[in-house]
Amino acid sequence: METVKNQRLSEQEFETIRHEVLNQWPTGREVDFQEAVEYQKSLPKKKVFTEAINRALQRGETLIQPRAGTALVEEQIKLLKYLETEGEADLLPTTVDSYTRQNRYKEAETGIEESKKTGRSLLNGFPIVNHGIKNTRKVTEAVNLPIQVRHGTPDARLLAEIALASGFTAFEGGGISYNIPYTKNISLADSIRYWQYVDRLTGIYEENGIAINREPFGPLTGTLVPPSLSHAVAVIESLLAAEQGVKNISVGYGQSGCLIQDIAAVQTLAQLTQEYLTEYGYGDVTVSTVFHQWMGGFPADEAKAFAVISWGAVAAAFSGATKVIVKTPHEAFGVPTGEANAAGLKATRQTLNMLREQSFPQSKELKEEKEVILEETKSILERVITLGRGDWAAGTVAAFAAGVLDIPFAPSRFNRGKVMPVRDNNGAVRFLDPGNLPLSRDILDFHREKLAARAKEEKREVGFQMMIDDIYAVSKGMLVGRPR
Amino acid sequence: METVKNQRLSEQEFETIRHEVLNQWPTGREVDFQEAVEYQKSLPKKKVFTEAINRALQRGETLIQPRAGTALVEEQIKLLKYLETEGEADLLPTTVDSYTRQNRYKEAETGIEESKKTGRSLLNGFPIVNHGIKNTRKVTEAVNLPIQVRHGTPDARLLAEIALASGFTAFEGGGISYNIPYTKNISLADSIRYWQYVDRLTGIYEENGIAINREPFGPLTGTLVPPSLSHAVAVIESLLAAEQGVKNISVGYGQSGCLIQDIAAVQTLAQLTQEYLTEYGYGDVTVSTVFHQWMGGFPADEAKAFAVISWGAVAAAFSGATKVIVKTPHEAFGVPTGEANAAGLKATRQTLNMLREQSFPQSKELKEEKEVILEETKSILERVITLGRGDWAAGTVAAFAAGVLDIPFAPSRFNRGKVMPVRDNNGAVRFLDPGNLPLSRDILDFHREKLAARAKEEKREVGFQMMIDDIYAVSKGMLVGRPR
Amino acid sequence: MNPPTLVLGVIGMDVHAVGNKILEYSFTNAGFKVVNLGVMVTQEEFIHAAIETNAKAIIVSSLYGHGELDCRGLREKCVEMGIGDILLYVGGNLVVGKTGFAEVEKTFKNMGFDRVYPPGTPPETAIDDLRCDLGLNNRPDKGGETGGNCKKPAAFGTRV
Amino acid sequence: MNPPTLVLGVIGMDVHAVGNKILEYSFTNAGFKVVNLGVMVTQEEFIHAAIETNAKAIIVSSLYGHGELDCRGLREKCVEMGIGDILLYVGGNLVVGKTGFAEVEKTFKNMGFDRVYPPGTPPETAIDDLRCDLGLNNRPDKGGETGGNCKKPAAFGTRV
Ligand code: B12
Ligand code: B12
Repeated sequence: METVKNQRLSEQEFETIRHEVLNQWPTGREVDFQEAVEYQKSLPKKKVFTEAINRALQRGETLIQPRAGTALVEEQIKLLKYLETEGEADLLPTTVDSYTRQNRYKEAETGIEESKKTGRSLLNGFPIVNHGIKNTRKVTEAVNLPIQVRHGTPDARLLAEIALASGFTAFEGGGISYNIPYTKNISLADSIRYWQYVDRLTGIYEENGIAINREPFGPLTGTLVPPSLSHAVAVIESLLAAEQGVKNISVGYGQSGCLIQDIAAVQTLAQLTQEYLTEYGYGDVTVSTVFHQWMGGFPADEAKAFAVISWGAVAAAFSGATKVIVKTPHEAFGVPTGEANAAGLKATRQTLNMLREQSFPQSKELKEEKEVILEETKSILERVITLGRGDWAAGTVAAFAAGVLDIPFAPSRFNRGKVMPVRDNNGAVRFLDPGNLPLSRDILDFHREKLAARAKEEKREVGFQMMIDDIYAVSKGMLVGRPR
Repeated sequence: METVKNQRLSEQEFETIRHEVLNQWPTGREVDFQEAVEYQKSLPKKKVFTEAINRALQRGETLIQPRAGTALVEEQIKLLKYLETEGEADLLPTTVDSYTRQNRYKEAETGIEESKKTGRSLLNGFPIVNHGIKNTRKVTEAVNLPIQVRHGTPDARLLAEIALASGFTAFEGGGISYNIPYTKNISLADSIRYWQYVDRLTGIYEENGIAINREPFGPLTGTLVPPSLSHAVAVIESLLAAEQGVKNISVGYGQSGCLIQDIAAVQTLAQLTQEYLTEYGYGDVTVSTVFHQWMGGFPADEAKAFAVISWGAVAAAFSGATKVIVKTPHEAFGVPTGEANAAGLKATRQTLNMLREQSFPQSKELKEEKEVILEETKSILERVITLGRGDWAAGTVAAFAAGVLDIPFAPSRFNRGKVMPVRDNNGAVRFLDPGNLPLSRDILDFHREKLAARAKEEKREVGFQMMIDDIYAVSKGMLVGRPR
Repeated sequence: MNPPTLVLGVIGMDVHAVGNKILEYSFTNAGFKVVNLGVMVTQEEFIHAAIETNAKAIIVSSLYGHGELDCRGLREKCVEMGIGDILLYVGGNLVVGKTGFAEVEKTFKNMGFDRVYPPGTPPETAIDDLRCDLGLNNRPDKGGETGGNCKKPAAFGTRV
Repeated sequence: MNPPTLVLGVIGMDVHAVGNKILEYSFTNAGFKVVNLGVMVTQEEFIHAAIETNAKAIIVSSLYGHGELDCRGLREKCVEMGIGDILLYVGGNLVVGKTGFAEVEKTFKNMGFDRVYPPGTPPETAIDDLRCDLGLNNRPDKGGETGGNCKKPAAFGTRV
């Protein structure tokens, strides 16, 4: 098996790769690191992502952030400005198109041309690499809020170089979370290496006095991912990032829709990440949390979509996440218009504000749910580090190969795809098939009992059909996919 | 002081009044009670309100119901059918216009004419009395769901006669709840008498084998009404109704927006009503609950309105109300279009469905909130029955005169208007000024402490400005009206 | 100079009392003398109160949607009763339904209202306009130099 | 008669895998032989698989919005490769944004697709259409009398 070590890239290693990376596309040559550091230093505080996150952490507030990306510079500026003013966003994004995500800059170029020709965006995001630093700075300069790159790029090295030099102060992704759900044929060892580069780049910025927020992509496939699985990935990516010198990490989680499970998940996520970072010697990293409103299939009806969005905002508020990534009423159809995007933000804002002074009691059920998540995540992580003989990177590669880490519905060849999730009778996501996950017998019994209760209620076997019903459920107006 | 007794109307009394009532407007002469009973008997079960309510009670489900009324018969039919199909409503309404509510049938006639002329509704509801039985039956016959009259009429005697004969199987209102918030100069003794007639009419239907659902209007002025006040009114109106032979009562409550207070309110409302009915010899009455989504000023922005609606649906679900009355994204502007109305329903449905298998823990805070509501309501009710020397009707008249019952912001001359509400630091509605409410010292201390905590947080005095800020708060995107 | 008097009320069969209480509070705080007739006020009651108190303006609220029917003829009756040039302001949710405000404004201006406000207009807007229309400085109760620029009524949907 | 073979996949750089897994399951359950190429499938891969397995139809999914760019020329390549008359179906979230479906359908029909489906179309719709277009009875794997009426593709926004 191909392998990779969790070890900080040396300056020489980094520079060798950098040379290659900056030559992958002409705009790479625009990168002048010293100039970029000066540029970043010149940014006002209000545009620095970590400043906003740290303030929210201090005040116990939840910030709101949309996704948004369109093919052309002027359109992207218009869109972001609209989300800033009308949408009342706290944090801005630039979502990158899917060609760039697969390093297909030529196709992205075609997309830009065609978009110019037809007057509508043919790309599902903003192709940062193709636009290059000069043009992308026009975007970051046009707004008054911190702005992050959101994408899904297994090899985001060139993207990161250009984005950070363009004034983005936060960068999403990680070697696992931007591989397993986002591509088919790239090996984990490779994507982890690519992301070690991105993290090292971030580390170098940090060492030059520039704080950059890094965010592993929590929801993974967005579809019934049991919290312990995404937590395990988040913790590992945090450890890998910290090793390269990253200092500001936001770990994420995608809403399950079961409120107790969601609160438990966010609260344990922060706790686990902090614990492992400290244990492994990265205690100086600042950890915050990201809650993603429902990431699975949405209802087509916009009023129903608003209900899903608002319910996500409720869970974000009660869980105390540092920020929430907001969906839109257009979700089931396509990339939203600015208006639809702002509408999602406003519904979220209203909900968060109304819940600001309210809290969810630390009940028995909530405590139990937390314990389950903690125990599962720790079991998995323990096996990962064992498989890696003390190395998180090697352990991750081995763990995915062995199905010790296994993400439901992931397209990657490097994911075993044996684990199947399903909801229990209260809507919490459980394991229908735990595959090779290293879970204790107690935990497995717990899942089995929970599912047995549902089977009894529905008078049918626990099985594949139940999972399919659950996949469709929210889009059809329910949480649990009951038989018709 | 004018007075009234809580005593069942004798047949003779009833018939004397009936003669007069049916002559108040020409359509009154269409009423033929025996024919009406036969007509009601011929209705299929699926159109009988109490059937739907009882099924929901049994299954622990929450039903959804819109408000909807427009000037003309054909338009009303179109509207209701749309809410039935596109809106997926469980229960339908017919909201009556404000002229009819004040027995101004001539003005209502003008409204009908003008609406015909201009092609848009100039009335804010459907004028049942003017349309008469023949035309109104066209409406009730056009739909496949139980249908209720929703209004706000201090003297609804003629309206009730015509409505029940027209096939409505549920009738909202009561002698207090449709007086105090809904008019200025009609004495409570009068309106209670009017409603004794409506309740007796309902009782006579019941005695003829026709179950009719009666619903005191829970939210009163809809604006920061502390739960114990609306609960006291709901209990009294239930007792008055039961005395006249009413057998099916839905007691209501308007959302405060503070989740714990809302859950506590709905749960204590059912409990209190059942307790008092049983204690006073009406143990055979079926009690269900109604939750009203936020009844105060709405945000103008539709996305924000959706958030308010969805949050109301969350509270309805967690409180276990039997039905929820749904608001719309047009609320801040005007009577909603069918589309906006259906949108409110769909958002509510989606939320209820997603929460169907979830529950809110019976926490310490929830228990405390319930105890406060129970104690306050009981204190008030005890004083009411004392003032009435054992008679709830006389006691009510006396209690309002003495400010023992006192509804914030009510327009009625017969309401003292000394009580002022304000939110505490967690958003729960408390007493800024308890006026003459007979509350124990412990309870008053409790309120004072809660408000002191808010004052401290906001670094300002508890006072009138705080209340004004709270009145505007939800419409400005918050729950608690914090100083700017 | 005495503070100018305003007659305030909610017209017709309308019982929406909350906004009315706040308007009374705001206008009073701004230095006006407010005669608040409360809810369910007839045209006649508005006019009699205005005559009796020598009011400078009648501030009509209509929330419940029947504003169009209720407000017709108010200006004509004012003329009849000899206060034809009194200021008439109207605001609230003037018509049934969510509609474009431009048309609503036109309808009510044609009825003879001087200023017409869309839903959710804050009291401050009307206060500024009153100062302008009455030629007052910022505190009408503190003596009356002319001040302030006259602004056009706020655009539709403006919220605080 | 052997069940007819379908080639299934998600075109371009698209990685949306969930719907693809469900389509495989549904088409298989409906009695077809399914060759599922998964996600990130190129036009060439679709065509080679179809030739190799003698498939009756290619079922293309595109969820991520680049469908328009990714699907151009597929029919032409089929013609070149000698399977010019193979059935081509396409469905998913075909273009960027929420737009009227009529136009989208026209675009893809002009590219040579036989059937074009709006977002959220249930697999059953395509199954019915396949049976019709292939002249099969209800269980293609159980022998093949012609049956069923051919229906037009579902209207925009139809959901299960
Ligand atoms: C889950 C999800 C993801 C997951 C996917 C995980 C995975 N690897 O599978 C993650 C988070 C990784 C993801 C990533 C992205 N996504 Co995505 N995603 C979704 C989401 C929320 C649900 C998709 C889903 O699984 N649905 C459940 C399944 C059962 O339904 P389905 O996919 O629609 O498939 C059914 C039907 O479409 C139909 N069908 C499909 N093909 C065909 C073919 C025929 C012939 C027929 C008849 C029917 C048919 O049958 C299927 C089974 O029922 C949708 C929005 C939605 N639908 O709510 C967006 C959505 C598809 N994603 C979108 C985008 C843009 C992206 C990203 C580019 C990121 C971004 N900019 O935000 C990346 C793309 C990465 C890439 N290279 O492809 C957009 C596409 C926009 C557009 N077309 O305009 C959508 C619509 C969201 C949106 N409104 O912006 N996504
Ligand atoms: C609370 C409320 C009630 C309470 C009122 C209690 C009471 N007695 O006061 C109850 C529940 C009893 C009630 C009853 C009804 N209501 Co109501 N109600 C509301 C609601 C939700 C809030 C009103 C409120 O108090 N807002 C807070 C205060 C501070 O704001 P405000 O009232 O808007 O007043 C401010 C501004 O309008 C402005 N303003 C007012 N007048 C003027 C004048 C000038 C010159 C200026 C500058 C400004 C100005 O300043 C005020 C202070 O800031 C509104 C919808 C909304 N706004 O969200 C509906 C609403 C006003 N009600 C409505 C209706 C139709 C009714 C009913 C007929 C019932 C029904 N069909 O559903 C009955 C009417 C009874 C009657 N005869 O009048 C409609 C009116 C529809 C329309 N115009 O098209 C509304 C808009 C709801 C809707 N969208 O359907 N209601």
